[in-house]
Amino acid sequence: MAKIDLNGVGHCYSGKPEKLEDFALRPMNHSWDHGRAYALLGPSGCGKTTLLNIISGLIRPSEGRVLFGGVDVTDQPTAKRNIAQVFQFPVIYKNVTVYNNLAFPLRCRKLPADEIDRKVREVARLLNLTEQLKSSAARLSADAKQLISLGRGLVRNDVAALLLDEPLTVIDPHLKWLLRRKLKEINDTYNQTMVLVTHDQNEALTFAEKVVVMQAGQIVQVGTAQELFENPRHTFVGYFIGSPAMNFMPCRLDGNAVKVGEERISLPELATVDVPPEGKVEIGIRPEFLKLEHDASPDTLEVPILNVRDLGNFRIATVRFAGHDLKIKIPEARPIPSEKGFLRFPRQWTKLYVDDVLREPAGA
Amino acid sequence: MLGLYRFLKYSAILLWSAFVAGPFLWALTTSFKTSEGIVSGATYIPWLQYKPSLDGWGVLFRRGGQGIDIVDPYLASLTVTLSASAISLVLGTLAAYGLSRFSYKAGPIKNADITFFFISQRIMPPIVLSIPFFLMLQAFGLLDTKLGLIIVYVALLMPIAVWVMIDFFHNIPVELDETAMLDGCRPVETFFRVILPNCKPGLVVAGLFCLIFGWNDFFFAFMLTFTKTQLLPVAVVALNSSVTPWWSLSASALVSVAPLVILAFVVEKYLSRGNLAGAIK
Amino acid sequence: MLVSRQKLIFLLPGLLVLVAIIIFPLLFTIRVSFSSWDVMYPGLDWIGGKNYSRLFSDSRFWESLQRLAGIAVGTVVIEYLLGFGLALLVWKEVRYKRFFRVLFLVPMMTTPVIMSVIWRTIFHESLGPLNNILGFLGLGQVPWLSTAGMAVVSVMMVEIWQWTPFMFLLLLAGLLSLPKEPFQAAAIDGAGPFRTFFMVTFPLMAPISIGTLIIRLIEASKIMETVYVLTSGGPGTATETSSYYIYIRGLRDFQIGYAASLSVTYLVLMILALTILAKFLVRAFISKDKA
Amino acid sequence: MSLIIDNVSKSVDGEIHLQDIHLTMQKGSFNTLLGPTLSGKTSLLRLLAGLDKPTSGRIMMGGQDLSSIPVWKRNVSMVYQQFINYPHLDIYENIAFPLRRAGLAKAEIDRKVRATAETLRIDELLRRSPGELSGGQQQRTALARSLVKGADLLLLDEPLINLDYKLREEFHDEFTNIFADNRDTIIIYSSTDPLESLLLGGDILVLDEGRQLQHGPTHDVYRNPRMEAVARVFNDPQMNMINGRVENGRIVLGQGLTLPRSTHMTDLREGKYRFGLRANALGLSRASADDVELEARVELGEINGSETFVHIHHNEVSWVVQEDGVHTHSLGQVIRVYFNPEYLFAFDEKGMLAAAPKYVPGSGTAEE
Repeated sequence: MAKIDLNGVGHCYSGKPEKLEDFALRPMNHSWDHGRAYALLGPSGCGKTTLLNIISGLIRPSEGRVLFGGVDVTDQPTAKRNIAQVFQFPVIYKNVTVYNNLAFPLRCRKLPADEIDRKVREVARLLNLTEQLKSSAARLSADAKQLISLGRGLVRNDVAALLLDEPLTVIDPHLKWLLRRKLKEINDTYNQTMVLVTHDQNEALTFAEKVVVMQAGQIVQVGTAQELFENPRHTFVGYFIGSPAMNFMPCRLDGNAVKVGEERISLPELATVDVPPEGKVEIGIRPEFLKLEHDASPDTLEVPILNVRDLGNFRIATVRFAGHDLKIKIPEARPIPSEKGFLRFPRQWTKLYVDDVLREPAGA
Repeated sequence: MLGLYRFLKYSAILLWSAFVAGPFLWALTTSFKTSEGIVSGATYIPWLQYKPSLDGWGVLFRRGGQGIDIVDPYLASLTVTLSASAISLVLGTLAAYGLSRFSYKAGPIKNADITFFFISQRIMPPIVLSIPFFLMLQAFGLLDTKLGLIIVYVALLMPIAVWVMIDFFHNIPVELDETAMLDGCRPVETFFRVILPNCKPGLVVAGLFCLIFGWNDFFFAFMLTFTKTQLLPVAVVALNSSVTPWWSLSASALVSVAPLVILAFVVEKYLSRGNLAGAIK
Repeated sequence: MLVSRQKLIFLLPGLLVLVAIIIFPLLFTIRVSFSSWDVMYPGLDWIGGKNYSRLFSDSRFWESLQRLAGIAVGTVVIEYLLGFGLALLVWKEVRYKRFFRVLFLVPMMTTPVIMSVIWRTIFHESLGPLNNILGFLGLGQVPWLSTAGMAVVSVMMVEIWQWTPFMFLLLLAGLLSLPKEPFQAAAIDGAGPFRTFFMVTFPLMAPISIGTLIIRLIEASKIMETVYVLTSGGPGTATETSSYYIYIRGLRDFQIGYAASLSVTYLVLMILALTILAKFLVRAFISKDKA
Repeated sequence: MSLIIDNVSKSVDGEIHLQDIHLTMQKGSFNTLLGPTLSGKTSLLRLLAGLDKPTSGRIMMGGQDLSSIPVWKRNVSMVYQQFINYPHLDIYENIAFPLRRAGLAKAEIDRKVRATAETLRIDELLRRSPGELSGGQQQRTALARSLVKGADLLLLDEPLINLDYKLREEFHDEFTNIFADNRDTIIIYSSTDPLESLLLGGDILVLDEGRQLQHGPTHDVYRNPRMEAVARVFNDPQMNMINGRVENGRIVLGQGLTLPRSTHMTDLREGKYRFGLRANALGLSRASADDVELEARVELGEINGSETFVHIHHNEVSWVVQEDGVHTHSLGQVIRVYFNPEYLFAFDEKGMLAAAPKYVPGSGTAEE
């Protein structure tokens, strides 16, 4: 029952980092609050597995300390850390029953038989496994096996965090949402810290209260699904979350406007942001928020429409603006102008990034 | 606790290493002895316990008289083992590929039965086949010839090649073959242009097993050859029953087993990987 | 289908060669077993089942079978335990791991008869190193090859030296192919080394264990070369295995017809026994799966 | 040259994989095979490639029965779900492989390999071996190899299913360019993803359990699913289906949600129907005065790309609501959802379409 703190934790597989790029995981501070559901999201090679292994103790970080409830566990092996983990492929003890699978961690801890029995039955009820308690674990379907792996973490009282490493990879697509729901329900009931590690955006956003987005060995943003979508603090988040990805264009600030190529977008507030002379400056806006109007008005810019893709539920129009292709997402019901339209950048949804990091105007 | 565990672990490893290496070390030291080092009981350390001599090694390459000619059997063994292994590997690999990729049917007999037929040959005790082999080779005038032995060894080794290679082919996705055919290769071209170049690890393991069982066979060589052709194991065992001194016996034994032992160290990386695991399941 | 002609190119050469080399001799052996072919009257006459009724009362044959069963099962079980133990030892991080892995394989690379020649000198009661070392340790002298009991032990020891590496090789390959996660899960669940072995390692290795045991049982049921060199079946008939007995009858006494009937009987019994053993092993290793 | 699939069936060991597939595809067409897993998509592609034989029926190409032509003599390419490349050859040789088999001149091969590699943006990787590449790059290589030889028939069996979705997006954006030159080719692309088929456009064949459900221009089939099964397969999230009836000139949904009959339903006879409603026709705010309001409990808010699929429970029936943008909903929360009866589909008791909402093709421009 504990908060997990990473103090200056970083890892370099070769042992001797000379520059920041040598780190598989760059030194960082991060806390995992007790009882919350987190997702650790990023593409393969972003360092999320390294971070997970550092928490579970399979890797000793080359820098920094790991604290569980204030106690330094950096040098403790996995078995001593009181974590539970569900792996990508279901792990069960295949020659014993479901009951004995669930009882196993408690037997290892030498709990009295009646208490084991009580806990096993309680968890089995929660996971809808009561009927199968007496059957051999090896014969169950992949999703039931995955529930057993989860159950072995839930029976224990001493678990500081439940780590889920891409646990739905082998689950049938149509069963996935049931399991996602189960995971959320468990998090509600058990008030246990859960960390889901995944490369799947939908998985992470659906499951977690807080999503930790990683890229190239760094945490680039921590936030709720809605925050990540509506206010990406890093261009990578804008690209990685949402489909299609956020539109980005290099730009300059010029008076009270943002200048892309020769086009001026009037955004007085954004134009007040302090920009270092060497910095890479971009504006970004999501296809959902960019507006394509039929008629000109003072704050619109005329653009040619390159193509429109009808995706049933919605359409994606591609327009050309100052030499860049921008995507605009338009609901099924709303009509689209033909050939040319007028682009509007709503202030609230237009973001400014300097060296990939979001910069907000002072008053915001 | 951890220290004790490590101590026990390394002790066990060293103990077994001693058991494994013991006979070789004994043979090695014995090969440098003369009767002086033997008749008064076991001795181990040259110079200290006995005066080393190269007599044991010298006679190996001397013909007639005191000499034990080991060169001819050596060459004969090499010829027979390499030929039989090569033929088995070629025929076995082809058959294994066919069985892993196509379905064959002859009446009630299907792929699984044919595969079983190939592999089950290992069950056959040599003695059961020895009499008809003897008569058969005699009928064809192949008794006491290398060719006769090669034919017999092919029957012995092909099942091994089929066993190792079938599993190897099962681990190559069929889609690779299909892609080659879609790209314009006939099945035979597919095999030679696409599959074979990707088979090296399997071929090394299968080849090594063929060499082991071929080089080390004694019984058939013993039954089916007499004077004209003599393979190494027969030659060495013949020394055993005669009055050959221990030192030349040891030297000839070491020379005989050396090639495969060296080979094992050369192809080490192919052996200890998980290559074989699938074959046994 | 059009592939049909092409696909035969792969299978037929090997299959035909094997059928030619194996099937005809086998059928011939069966035919000979119904003849009285011997050194005096070589030829294929027909004497019906006489050879078979004779072997029924041939107690030396049945004893050799029993002995073979004992030696084969005994050595294979010991080889399995040792092989598994050794594989476990060098599976994880060990210094000079690669060297030890090959060293442990070396005996199977060597020619059994040739190494038996060396072993004979090792077992030598007065001049060999084994008794010398035992004497040095104060354990007294052992009549290795001259008493019935110890001769069997000697044969088994040489077999174990020779073939434990084969077990080791296959079991190590098996261990190396196992996924990591079950072991991590067991560590997280708090299992110690013994629990981990019995709940994770052993069950995961069950299919591989069965495979290696069967392969080795097949090979061990043919034991004869070691016997030939080490003891020649002696003292008396103490180490005479079935193969060796058939060898004596057929190729030393030249009772070809009778030896053929012994061969056929031996082969049939062996296949039966191995089939039953295989079934038994499958049940012994994965019975709980089906519970 | 057209491809005619003439009453083709395929069964393996008594199990039916395909039943009576009957259709024609024209040269230069782009076709999608849409169906859930095990619906027979791969079986059909394998028959067309010549890798398997149909149990009955014929496959004709340019008037010629293909059954007597072995795979290696057909001019067919196939891209698999798995990334299949020749591991012992580098990327250049992988792409050149079919051309070398066809005996093209060296210079010609070089020109084609480089041009195709450039289209697929792997021209920098030509000397690498497939094992060194990422999954996306490996699949690009496989695509390049299948495109380079200018096959009559290009088959793609869920080629992006093993890539993660950002990579899929990348490919989707490039497909127009990659398949630009298909005048002489019939392309068949199998997919489980309705969105992907809509994006690819062209014609579609909807398969389910080995049966051909509907064949036609992709967007037509989407707007007018011939039967309930098509609507089920061709919507993600699945179309909400509610039992109901037309009674006394009104529509009754489920346990007694009564609605006026909207214009496209006026011809419906009284009786039992299954009513379908796309998830995007449901909203969390009132969009028009005609909207019907439901009170429901949230089962799960599932986020998919830039949308939120809200699974809700109303009166013993589960519905899915598609909400634009990413939003958080807590389990068990009670919300109000709205829909306009204009968007209801109706299917009769045999599962055939009885009425579809009128589709006013936005004032949108045509495809591309």
